[in-house]
Amino acid sequence: MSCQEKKTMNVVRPSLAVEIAGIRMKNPVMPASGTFGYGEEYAPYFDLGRLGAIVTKGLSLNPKAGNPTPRIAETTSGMLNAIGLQNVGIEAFLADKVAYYQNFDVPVIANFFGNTLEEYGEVARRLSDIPEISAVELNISCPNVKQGGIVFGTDPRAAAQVVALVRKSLNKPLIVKLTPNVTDITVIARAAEEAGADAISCINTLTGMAIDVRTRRPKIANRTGGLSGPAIRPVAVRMVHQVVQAVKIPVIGIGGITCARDALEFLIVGARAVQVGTANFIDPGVMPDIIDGLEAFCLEEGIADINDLIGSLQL
Amino acid sequence: MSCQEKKTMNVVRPSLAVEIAGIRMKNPVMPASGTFGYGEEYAPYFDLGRLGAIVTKGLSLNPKAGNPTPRIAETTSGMLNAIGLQNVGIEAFLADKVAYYQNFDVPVIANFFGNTLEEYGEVARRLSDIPEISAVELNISCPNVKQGGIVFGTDPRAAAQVVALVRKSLNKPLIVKLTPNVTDITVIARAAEEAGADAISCINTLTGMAIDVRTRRPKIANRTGGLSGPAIRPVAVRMVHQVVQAVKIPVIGIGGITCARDALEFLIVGARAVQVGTANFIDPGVMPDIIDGLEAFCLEEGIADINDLIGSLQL
Amino acid sequence: MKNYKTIVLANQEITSGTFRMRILTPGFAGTVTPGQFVMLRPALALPTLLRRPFGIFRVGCLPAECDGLPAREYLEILYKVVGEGTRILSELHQGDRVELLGPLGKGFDLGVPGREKILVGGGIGLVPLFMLGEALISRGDRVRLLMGGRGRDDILAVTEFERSGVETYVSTDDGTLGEEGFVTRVLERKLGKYPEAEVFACGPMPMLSAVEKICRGRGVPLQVSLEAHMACGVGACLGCVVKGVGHSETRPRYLCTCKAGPVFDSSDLDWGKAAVSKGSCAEGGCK
Amino acid sequence: MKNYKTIVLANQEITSGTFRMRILTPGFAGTVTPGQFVMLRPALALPTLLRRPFGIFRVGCLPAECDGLPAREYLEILYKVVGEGTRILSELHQGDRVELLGPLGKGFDLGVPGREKILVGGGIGLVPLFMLGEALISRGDRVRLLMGGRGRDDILAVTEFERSGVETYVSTDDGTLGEEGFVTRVLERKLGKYPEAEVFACGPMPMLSAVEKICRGRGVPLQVSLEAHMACGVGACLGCVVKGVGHSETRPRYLCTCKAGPVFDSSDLDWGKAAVSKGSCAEGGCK
Ligand SMILES: Cc1cc2nc3c(=O)[nH]c(=O)nc-3n(C[C@H](O)[C@H](O)[C@H](O)COP(=O)(O)OP(=O)(O)OC[C@H]3O[C@@H](n4cnc5c(N)ncnc54)[C@H](O)[C@@H]3O)c2cc1C
Ligand SMILES: Cc1cc2nc3c(=O)[nH]c(=O)nc-3n(C[C@H](O)[C@H](O)[C@H](O)COP(=O)(O)OP(=O)(O)OC[C@H]3O[C@@H](n4cnc5c(N)ncnc54)[C@H](O)[C@@H]3O)c2cc1C
Ligand SMILES: Cc1cc2nc3c(=O)[nH]c(=O)nc-3n(C[C@H](O)[C@H](O)[C@H](O)COP(=O)(O)O)c2cc1C
Ligand SMILES: Cc1cc2nc3c(=O)[nH]c(=O)nc-3n(C[C@H](O)[C@H](O)[C@H](O)COP(=O)(O)O)c2cc1C
Ligand code: FES
Ligand code: FES
Repeated sequence: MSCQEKKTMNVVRPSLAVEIAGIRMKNPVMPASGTFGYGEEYAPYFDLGRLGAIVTKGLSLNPKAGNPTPRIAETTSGMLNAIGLQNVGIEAFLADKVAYYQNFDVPVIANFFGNTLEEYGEVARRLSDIPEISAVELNISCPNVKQGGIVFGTDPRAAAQVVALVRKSLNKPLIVKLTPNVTDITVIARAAEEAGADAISCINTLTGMAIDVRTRRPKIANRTGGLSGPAIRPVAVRMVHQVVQAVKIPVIGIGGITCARDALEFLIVGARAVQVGTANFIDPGVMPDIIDGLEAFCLEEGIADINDLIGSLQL
Repeated sequence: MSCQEKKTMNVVRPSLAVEIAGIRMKNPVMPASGTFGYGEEYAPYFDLGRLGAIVTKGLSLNPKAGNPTPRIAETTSGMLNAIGLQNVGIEAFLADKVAYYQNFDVPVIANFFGNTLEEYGEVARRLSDIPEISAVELNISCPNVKQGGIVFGTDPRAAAQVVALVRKSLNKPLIVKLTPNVTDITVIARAAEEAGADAISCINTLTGMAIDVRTRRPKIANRTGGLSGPAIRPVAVRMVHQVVQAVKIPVIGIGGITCARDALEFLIVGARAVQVGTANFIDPGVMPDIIDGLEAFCLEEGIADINDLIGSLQL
Repeated sequence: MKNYKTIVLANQEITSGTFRMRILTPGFAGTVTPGQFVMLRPALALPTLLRRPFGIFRVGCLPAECDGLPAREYLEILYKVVGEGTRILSELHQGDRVELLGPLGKGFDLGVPGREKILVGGGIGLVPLFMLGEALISRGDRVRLLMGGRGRDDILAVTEFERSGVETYVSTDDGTLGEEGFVTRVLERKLGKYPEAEVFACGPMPMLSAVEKICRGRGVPLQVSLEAHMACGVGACLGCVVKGVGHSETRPRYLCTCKAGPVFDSSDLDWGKAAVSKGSCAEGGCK
Repeated sequence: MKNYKTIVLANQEITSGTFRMRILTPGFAGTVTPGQFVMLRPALALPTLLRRPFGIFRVGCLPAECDGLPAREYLEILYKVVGEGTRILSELHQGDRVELLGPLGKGFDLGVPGREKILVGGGIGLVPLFMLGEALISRGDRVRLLMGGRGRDDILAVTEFERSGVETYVSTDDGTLGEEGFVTRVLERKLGKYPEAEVFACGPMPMLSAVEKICRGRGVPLQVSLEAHMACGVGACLGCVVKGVGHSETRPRYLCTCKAGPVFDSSDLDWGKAAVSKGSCAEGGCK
């Protein structure tokens, strides 16, 4: 206790607050879309009010059933998923889920996707009117849906087109989430920036496959799935580093974060915030632990404001 | 012992032999280039004669110093390397190393690269005359060398150009090794096939990065490195699956193989053979273990010829 | 529903390949209902990534000791080594650290008091039935356990059920213990005798399907506990869904096994051909 | 050079954060020379991937026991917990399985018989010096160990050196054990007294650099044992290189620490500014 007291008396607590596209966050830690439900599922485990932001699971215009099962398979230090973007649809989300967020003093970021350009525009319009939503995250990168995401996210022109359309239909900050399954992610990032994105988040999952050798079948009914978890972190850090160099808008780092040290890698290469995905499944308390760990690191290193750490990479 | 005897008496040993581009191999298991030295380093640990083939570290026209250190860093279930293709050069290889291979009844595959088109052609010519070399593996995919590989490996036209040139300069089977750092690996695979490749091997390493959070420096002096090991296996299996569908020539599967079950994933999706890389560092005895494991699996499953397993994926 | 970072109290092999692990879990016993489950992993450096779901076999409390050790609440799981995750668990020793989330999911509904209760367990599937049996017995119901398995190694904890007042009937496919034959044959016989009974089943999918057919045919109420591949255990990942009744390609109706289940009223499920996730059996891990 | 799949015989914390592990290694003792090393990892499901390099502290043999247990050769390592890999090692118990490759690399050259020998150890860097001391003593050389560290916790195994006949001199930066100050000060004093001595050093890079400067200035022969990040330990990956003497950007001359070393004659190395891999110190793991 005396130790605790000493801390609060003699040492100024570092500021962890960051700002992305006008959204002020207490700290740079938020869940990655699709790994945190709508938030309620994890409320029993910690105070959601501690988060920098809440990111919803991916929404679409109409409810979506998702893929057949099995939908998940563990791989070495990673997992494959082909949930297929199952979600309740924008109507049910607005009717049943949005009100819940009023309980917390945390910005809410709505992740969404469409199967057609029109759908993207339509969902953007619907989300515009909702005061509980602080910003949207546009998923042009989900590798699971055949007609949708993949096309937009891997071609700079298609990406620019959908970003521009959403930008026009939306009166909130627009975060564009990129897929790593491309030759040069900076080309897509720049296309999104030019088309009006206010921030970039990356990465989504790497497309992967696993086989049950006895049955000779893919372990995932959809054959391929998105690889997430610690396995992909080095690829994610590299891509975030590249994108930070390539664009002027802020970047949110995602991919394999399981602890404060992992999050720090992304912040140091220049991410303004981070999202934690698969690690929530492994430990529901991981995000508050990461927030505490970031504070402890700043204290140890004598960093008064976490913004001084962001982009501090020494080359 | 009686158990052993019973096996050899009552059960016909399955045939593990495969053929790739005219090269007959006892079994489908060989080391991945750059992870097995020139072979000698691992000779104390098992009889190299057990291998399906030996693959040399990457050779270039002139000796190459490689990158500054640190060159390697462990990541979760993977490692980054930026060795920078350090090698003794083709002269020294022919003078000092080649004779050693006569001790083993195993086909030798020479992996090589060039910094310019001319260099690629020149090395191919030099390797043509060497009877100890059964085939060559053309690395158009190393992410470490700035001027060289990366350009050829990520652009279908450049890939076709270098493959065609090497094809012309070479009188041996030509295996082309692909990089996974592309949007659509089938495009490059088809370009290589059309330009005269006799087989495809994939994948090389995924480009990644890791940061030492205390010093704020990349853990690898070269900043980025190639990610290998079990972490990348799902990506590799997916890409091998895609390439097998896209080309008619045989495919060699590489990426994160550590045991027979891992190797089986690649064979089942259609790889004719596999290469084992990072796992050699973890356990020098891993390749004979994998060969034994493949035989045991065939026995258990009543498969008389491993070729019946290759491409047996059920969709 | 708590996120425990705790330790192993004991971890013993009880029959070949099946283990019983006791884990220190203060405050757990008061919150659990029969049929719920936990998500568990060793607190090591990610040898496997995801937690694994396990039924709660029983909960208990070690008394305080004179040397000052306070009373310690624990839970017990019974698990079979089927893959890497369970192999690693099996190598844990007393004092090793584990991470455990629970109790999770919806457990059994105890049904109508006074009516005959028949529990059907297939192999390791008997795990969630023990606490159910205890709960039913303690409120005065008559409880029978029909315990099936391929062979004698699959028959677990029968004496413990008997000690708690449950009548047990053992059958094995190979006749190495109890009656020879499928447990469903025993079920048919018992239902013939007690047509008013309520049935609670947990075990491999083919067994559950057969049980469902029998119960549906006789209009007997049935609750089943299902398995599915799970990442989160709390309804966040949507990896564990099963098809609900009325599910169709055009109007899909998926239920989360981890939240709407693992115990379902059989009439809430789509028992069509691919009714339940192939996932739950894909690895041959179906018990 | 053998690939052992073997077990831990003992694993004890000897000072805060530093452990001593005894590993069963039949046939090892006969093949090892002082200064060689092993590559070690627990035989778990890849909690960390690569083996870790460790110096061989000593080898020995447990006698046969009356209950029929045969004589058992073992080796011992001393290691400091600095990261995930060593933390996992520190949690192993007797009987746990490990995988070990060794002995690897080029050890110490024993130098000219009869000449004074000075061993300089910095913290955990003293590990490879113990077998060297034994070898030198047993052929009749006079051996002194100058043992340095930041504080008392860095001073290890000194009594064991003394028991083997080595004269030891301890110094710590903070004066918590032995003389206060850098071990290099002691070295200068001793070399003043014994200018004909040969020096053998192992420890953190700044210490080695200082020792090299002192020895070069006086023309004293020096062998150093280096650390570098290693993937394979056998010369296959080329991850562990250091710059050899004469190295330049245009005519690079890299030597594998695992094969040409870890012990080098100091005159074979390029002691320029970035002489030795930053890697060996990058993580603060430099001891
Ligand atoms: C609600 C519930 C309760 C369970 N209760 C018990 C119990 O009391 N005792 C017991 O022995 N087993 C129980 N199981 C099954 C147990 O979870 C699996 O045997 C275990 O996850 C296998 O892990 P593994 O790493 O050894 O196998 P692997 O096959 O290597 O696992 C690979 C992946 O598949 C998943 N998986 C494999 N088999 C199953 C399965 N049958 N069900 C769900 N996921 C699976 C794993 O969780 C993991 O994510 C239960 C499952 C569920 C869903
Ligand atoms: C020839 C040789 C002999 C050694 N002898 C000893 C010894 O007797 N006792 C002892 O305590 N330590 C010794 N070390 C250092 C020991 O190998 C590292 O402390 C250990 O690898 C750290 O692993 P980690 O996972 O705990 O640390 P982490 O920092 O998490 O390791 C990450 C990666 O960096 C590598 N690494 C980190 N620090 C070092 C280092 N100092 N040297 C080489 N690689 C490093 C690891 O091997 C791993 O690949 C020796 C190193 C070498 C090269
Ligand atoms: C089960 C699951 C569901 C996901 N659903 C979505 C989604 O709906 N929308 C989206 O943009 N990303 C989705 N993702 C991707 C994650 O948001 C994140 O980008 C990815 O998992 C990498 O981060 P991680 O390694 O921390 O998990 C999903 C990931 C998982 C594992
Ligand atoms: C240390 C190291 C050096 C490598 N050198 C080469 C090389 O010279 N040429 C090449 O084509 N691939 C090289 N590779 C890539 C491997 O051959 C292989 O494609 C890759 O490591 C993936 O396989 P793995 O996961 O089994 O290691 C190297 C990989 C490593 C780890
Ligand atoms: S396990 Fe994640 S939703 Fe059920
Ligand atoms: S550690 Fe691989 S070459 Fe030295």
